Amino acid sequence: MTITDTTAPQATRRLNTSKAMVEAIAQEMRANPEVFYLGEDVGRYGGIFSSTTGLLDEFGPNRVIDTPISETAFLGLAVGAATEGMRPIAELMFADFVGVCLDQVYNHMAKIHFESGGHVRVPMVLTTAVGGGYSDGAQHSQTLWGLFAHLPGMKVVVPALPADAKGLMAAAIRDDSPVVYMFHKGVMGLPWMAKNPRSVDVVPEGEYVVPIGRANVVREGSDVSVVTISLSVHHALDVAEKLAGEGVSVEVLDLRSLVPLDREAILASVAKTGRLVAVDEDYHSFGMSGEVVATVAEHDPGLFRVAPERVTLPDVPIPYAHSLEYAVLPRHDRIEAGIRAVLR
Amino acid sequence: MTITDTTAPQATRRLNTSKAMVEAIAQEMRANPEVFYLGEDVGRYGGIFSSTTGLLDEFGPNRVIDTPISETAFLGLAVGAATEGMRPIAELMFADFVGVCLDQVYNHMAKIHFESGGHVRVPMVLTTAVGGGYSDGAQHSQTLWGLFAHLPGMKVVVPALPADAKGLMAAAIRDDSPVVYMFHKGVMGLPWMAKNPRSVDVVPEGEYVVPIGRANVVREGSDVSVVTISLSVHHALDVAEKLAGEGVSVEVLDLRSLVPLDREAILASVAKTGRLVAVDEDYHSFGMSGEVVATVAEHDPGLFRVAPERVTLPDVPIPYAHSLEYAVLPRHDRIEAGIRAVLR
Amino acid sequence: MSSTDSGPGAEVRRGLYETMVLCRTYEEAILREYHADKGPGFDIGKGLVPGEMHLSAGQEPVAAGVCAHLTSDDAVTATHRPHHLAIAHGMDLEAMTAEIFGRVDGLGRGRGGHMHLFDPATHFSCSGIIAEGYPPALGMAFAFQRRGTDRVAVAVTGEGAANQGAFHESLNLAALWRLPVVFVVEDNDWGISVPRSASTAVPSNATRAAAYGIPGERVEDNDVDAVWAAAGRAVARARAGDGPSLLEVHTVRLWGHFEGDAQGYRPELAELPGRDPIPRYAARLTDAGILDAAAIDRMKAAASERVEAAVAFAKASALPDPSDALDFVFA
Amino acid sequence: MSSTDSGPGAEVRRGLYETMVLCRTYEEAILREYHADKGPGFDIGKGLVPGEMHLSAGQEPVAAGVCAHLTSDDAVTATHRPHHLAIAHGMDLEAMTAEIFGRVDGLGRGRGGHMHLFDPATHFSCSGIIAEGYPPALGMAFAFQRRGTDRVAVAVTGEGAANQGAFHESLNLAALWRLPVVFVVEDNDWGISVPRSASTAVPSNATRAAAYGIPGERVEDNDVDAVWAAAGRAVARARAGDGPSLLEVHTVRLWGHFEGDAQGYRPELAELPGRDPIPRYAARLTDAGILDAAAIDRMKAAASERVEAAVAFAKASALPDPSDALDFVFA
Ligand SMILES: Cc1ncc(C[n+]2csc(CCOP(=O)(O)OP(=O)(O)O)c2C)c(N)n1
Ligand SMILES: Cc1ncc(C[n+]2csc(CCOP(=O)(O)OP(=O)(O)O)c2C)c(N)n1
Ligand SMILES: [Mg+2]
Ligand SMILES: [Mg+2]
Repeated sequence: MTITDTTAPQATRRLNTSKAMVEAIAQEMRANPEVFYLGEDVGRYGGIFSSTTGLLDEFGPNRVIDTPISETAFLGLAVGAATEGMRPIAELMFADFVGVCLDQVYNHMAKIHFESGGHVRVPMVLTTAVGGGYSDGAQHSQTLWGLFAHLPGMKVVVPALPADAKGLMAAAIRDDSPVVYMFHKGVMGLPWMAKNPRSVDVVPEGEYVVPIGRANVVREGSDVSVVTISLSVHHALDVAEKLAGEGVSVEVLDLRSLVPLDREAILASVAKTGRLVAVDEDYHSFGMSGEVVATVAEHDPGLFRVAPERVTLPDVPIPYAHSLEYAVLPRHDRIEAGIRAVLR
Repeated sequence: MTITDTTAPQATRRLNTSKAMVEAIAQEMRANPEVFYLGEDVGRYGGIFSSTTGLLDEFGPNRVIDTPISETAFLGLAVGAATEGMRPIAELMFADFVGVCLDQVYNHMAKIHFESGGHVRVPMVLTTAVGGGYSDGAQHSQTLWGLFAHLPGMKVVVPALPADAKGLMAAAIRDDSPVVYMFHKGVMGLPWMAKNPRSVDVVPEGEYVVPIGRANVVREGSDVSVVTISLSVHHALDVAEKLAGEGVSVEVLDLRSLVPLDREAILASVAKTGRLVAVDEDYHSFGMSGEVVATVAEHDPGLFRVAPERVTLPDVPIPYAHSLEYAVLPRHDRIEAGIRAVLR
Repeated sequence: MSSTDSGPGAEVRRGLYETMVLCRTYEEAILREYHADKGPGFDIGKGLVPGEMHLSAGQEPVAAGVCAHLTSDDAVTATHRPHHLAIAHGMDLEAMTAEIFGRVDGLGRGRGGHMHLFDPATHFSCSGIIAEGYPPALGMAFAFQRRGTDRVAVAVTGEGAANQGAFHESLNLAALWRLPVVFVVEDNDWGISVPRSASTAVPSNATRAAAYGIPGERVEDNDVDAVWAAAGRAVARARAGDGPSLLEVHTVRLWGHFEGDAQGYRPELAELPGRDPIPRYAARLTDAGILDAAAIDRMKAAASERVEAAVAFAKASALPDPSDALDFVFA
Repeated sequence: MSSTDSGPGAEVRRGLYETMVLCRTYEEAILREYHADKGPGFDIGKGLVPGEMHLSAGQEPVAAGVCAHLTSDDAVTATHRPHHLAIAHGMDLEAMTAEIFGRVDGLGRGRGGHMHLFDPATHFSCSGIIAEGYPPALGMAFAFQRRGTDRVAVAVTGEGAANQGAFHESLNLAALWRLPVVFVVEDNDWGISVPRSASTAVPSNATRAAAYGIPGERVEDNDVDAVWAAAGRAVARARAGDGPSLLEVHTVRLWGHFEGDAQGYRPELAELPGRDPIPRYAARLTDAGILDAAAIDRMKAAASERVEAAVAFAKASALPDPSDALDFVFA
């Protein structure tokens, strides 16, 4: 975990991920009057997934703004305001809804800087909730980060742990390029979802910035590399702890951002272990898991001591029924099986 | 090339790709009154890229229907009509525009069959033009097939050659699942674009169906496998012919569809040659080229005698200026370089 | 239509009341089952009915008044809050409930859940994406029109959805092609925590019909008789081939946006019981001599019996087999 | 505003004419350069100016009449057909032309092309995606509003675009937040080959303003004086903090949708020369004694000189270096 701030963080205060994220937003809003937050139910409600709790009280309705259900209009508004030098944070309530507004995202937010030959900047953050695991069905459980990451011109950050949620948010707001900040509902530490111990952790107070584009070895190991992101980092750590008891040393690499993708970190880990399990809660094909595997193969297929495994959401819409959803999500059981498969 | 029709095709008649595509549509429309075509400028104009030339004259405005510029409404209309048993073909003029209507595509067209537990079918075809190479800029030159193929529930077919354009269209219209049919402007044989000799070829008359999901070895070879799709198939064949003169035997595999992806064909080819060049006019990362490489690596990284190459559109919006666009497109020069790189 | 202009007769009104009671009884049962096993605390992913749950209590007048004019050959597309419409349109309660419980005998064999009820028998569908249920209704109407039938499609959304692009595109296309669609907006004053005044630039969405040259009407006060009359006009117009209409109903969301919603943003919580349309309608029909206390009790009891049978059916249905999780991607 | 209600004075009218002439002269030059080297036959990817080319001949009254009320501090967002608006808004002709020629001295260093002209100096931008230039205009207006200025944003689309969802969402949001935006619809009767009657359910998009509670006006007959007056009212309203307006102008597309368009779908081709607004306005101003033949010639000559200088500048500018192709993805 990279700390770039000057004031030494206090190592004791623990926050859940949503509070860590909100703390970064509040600090940046205090520091820069051009930062504002808009989206559906981000005001009095505080964000359906607690992404803005308390911000309305501190900053008022001129800077924490509830919008109509008009994603194209308000994301486009953020794009335009950013080109005029403001620093908007626009929330798309669920990443699943990007289909109603993708054009503003990838043909405008992500392309204007390039099309202008670098003369226009679009310093905005697009925040959005991702992920399943609580039976919200096929239209409310997708991660879709592979879709965003495939389209050039926007950075894509996906924090897994509370401190990163803070530090990456600060970095995203300060970035002069558009940044998509994808928070998994399951890592937020919400009181009304399954409790996840890793969603509460020490979070530095004060200014805290994690540079975008650097993966993090959240657990060192020598037998197998689990390369993953978001909630799957939590699961992978759980599995790694369990397998440690059997004498298996699992390294867990949290990519933290998909764009830029820290290919060196992937290569370094696989060069060490020779065994790769790419774990991805996004759809299997044409996405992150393939990119991770290909990154190693095109560098040197000889790094693979055995064929790599991909533990992913298969290419199927996400089913509602708990028994079916848990069958397709990359959870502990399947991650463990993936690791065992490469340990042959 | 797989022929499933009963009447033996006449091997002499040559058509360009657009006429081959239109012929299949016309034949299916004659055979089935539930088939209709709708989209922008598909009537009197005949499709901006000649995807519907002549259809209005034969079938009239009740079956070949110009729509307002309301992609969400008319694609959704197609979805609803399909659920009622009609067989719509809806045209999205450029795949680049999918951002204004993606929701109907991936959250409705592609998911309804699954969400209904198989009780509702959505037998529709979404046709769309893709690709660059004629300086149409960042919003009119994308292929985006990686985006479509990443999202489950729709088949994605991408013909390269005239006969396949016909046979895959017939298969798409007859399929009881939604099929996205992506035609590259550069393979259509349009009179107002750079002439491409491979866009005119023998096309079987009469009923002709190419099953969806089977790749095609369009050129056999033993030294290198070029795995690709769409216009890049033409380029790869050109390069293969050139290198044959140097004694290099290049196999060219035309995937023809990304969903389903014919992984066996990829493995068979690379098992033979040990050398893979994945050529993709879509963006580099999180897309087709990574999936192709990963398919081999996860099966057996030992199949790679050398590290595979990916010749792709780098992760950059597509520039307007000819010199820049040709620098980023995977054209002959870069394909040849990719092949030479794996021949070390 | 003179028959609708003069308002519903006694028989129709009794039917409207009965439908509303069935809808409410259903939602009460789902409410009970939903919360039965979410604890300790509230974990949305737990229990026999996990996930988001959007209930329709208060909005029954819309469903009853509109669907009274439809047969199962007509189509209805609904939203994330679909139960009242599904029931009023005649969906099989057992298959519907089994779907909400995620069971193999559900409409979607447990794949869909409560926001994804697809019923070929009643041409009912819904979607969890705001306003995106409108466009498919155009296609159903298109198929009905092309086949020369007088069947209609009813497309329903909330007032919050009327600011989404799909709303505009759908109304324009339907008007242009004179499609037999009735667009219904359920104005319950709220889009989650955002009041209509913070989402919609005009007080009534009926105004927006003029932007498409079609009739627009707003029914105030959640009045089922008025909904019935206005919907009758709109449905008749569509059946006659005269094209679409827009009908907005000022209704009320008695409960939270979804279950678990504490509604801290909502000032008028205390007055909600007084705005419940069902006791109000019961009193009106009693005054008019159309119903009496005994009939009311009988209707409630009959509704309970049907609903509890459906719940029992759902609970008895098997859980989907995880090994089938990849089925039904392609036809 | 009484000043605009009484119509433009002589000085203003001379300026409007001059602007229209400059726009037309520009398009004539681009037309010439575009077709100069597309042969043999017509290959869209060939020549000094490759790619699609949407020219604005006939639509100059919109650009001149609207932009006359703006300074370079105000923003304009345009479409795939942006040249007349860019010129009337005061874009540097050399940087603009160099971009259209794909050169390093272009506004976008050759990355954008004619549909992607971004000019921080005049707060001008455009987009090739139908109606999607509207939403960013909201954000520019938002920034102007929040900073306490009286600057405005003008958002332009064609009549075909008015059936796209983004149109609806943008008008509602701007009305709701009283953003200083003027929405302009250039109704040239056609969206490529589709006539307005086959795309739009109402004869005038001005009607649609009522759906957002904002003023809507339609100017008939491509009349630049009337455009100037109506735009003046709308801009003044926006500057005064009274929110957005919608202005539709019935204009004419004298040439094809894009170059290479044979327009076989278009019945009124023969009558187009008579609908050219520039000679008509010249005659009107001559009748009014505001212009004479000599002044008209001088203006045309001056325009030609500026335009040819810009073309020469563009041609002299270097081609982008292929080795820089990956620059400018991130700031
Ligand atoms: C495109 C899209 N944006 C946002 C949401 C999240 N969302 C679900 S329901 C809702 C409020 C809908 O309000 P309204 O249309 O009035 O319907 P109601 O819930 O009041 O019945 C929102 C914002 C969504 N499902 N889809
Ligand atoms: C979302 C989207 N759909 C379709 C197109 C293709 N297209 C480009 S211009 C055009 C017609 C536009 O008509 P109108 O808005 O009237 O503008 P005009 O060309 O007449 O100036 C169409 C359909 C597009 N660029 N974007
Ligand atoms: Mg509502
Ligand atoms: Mg037009």
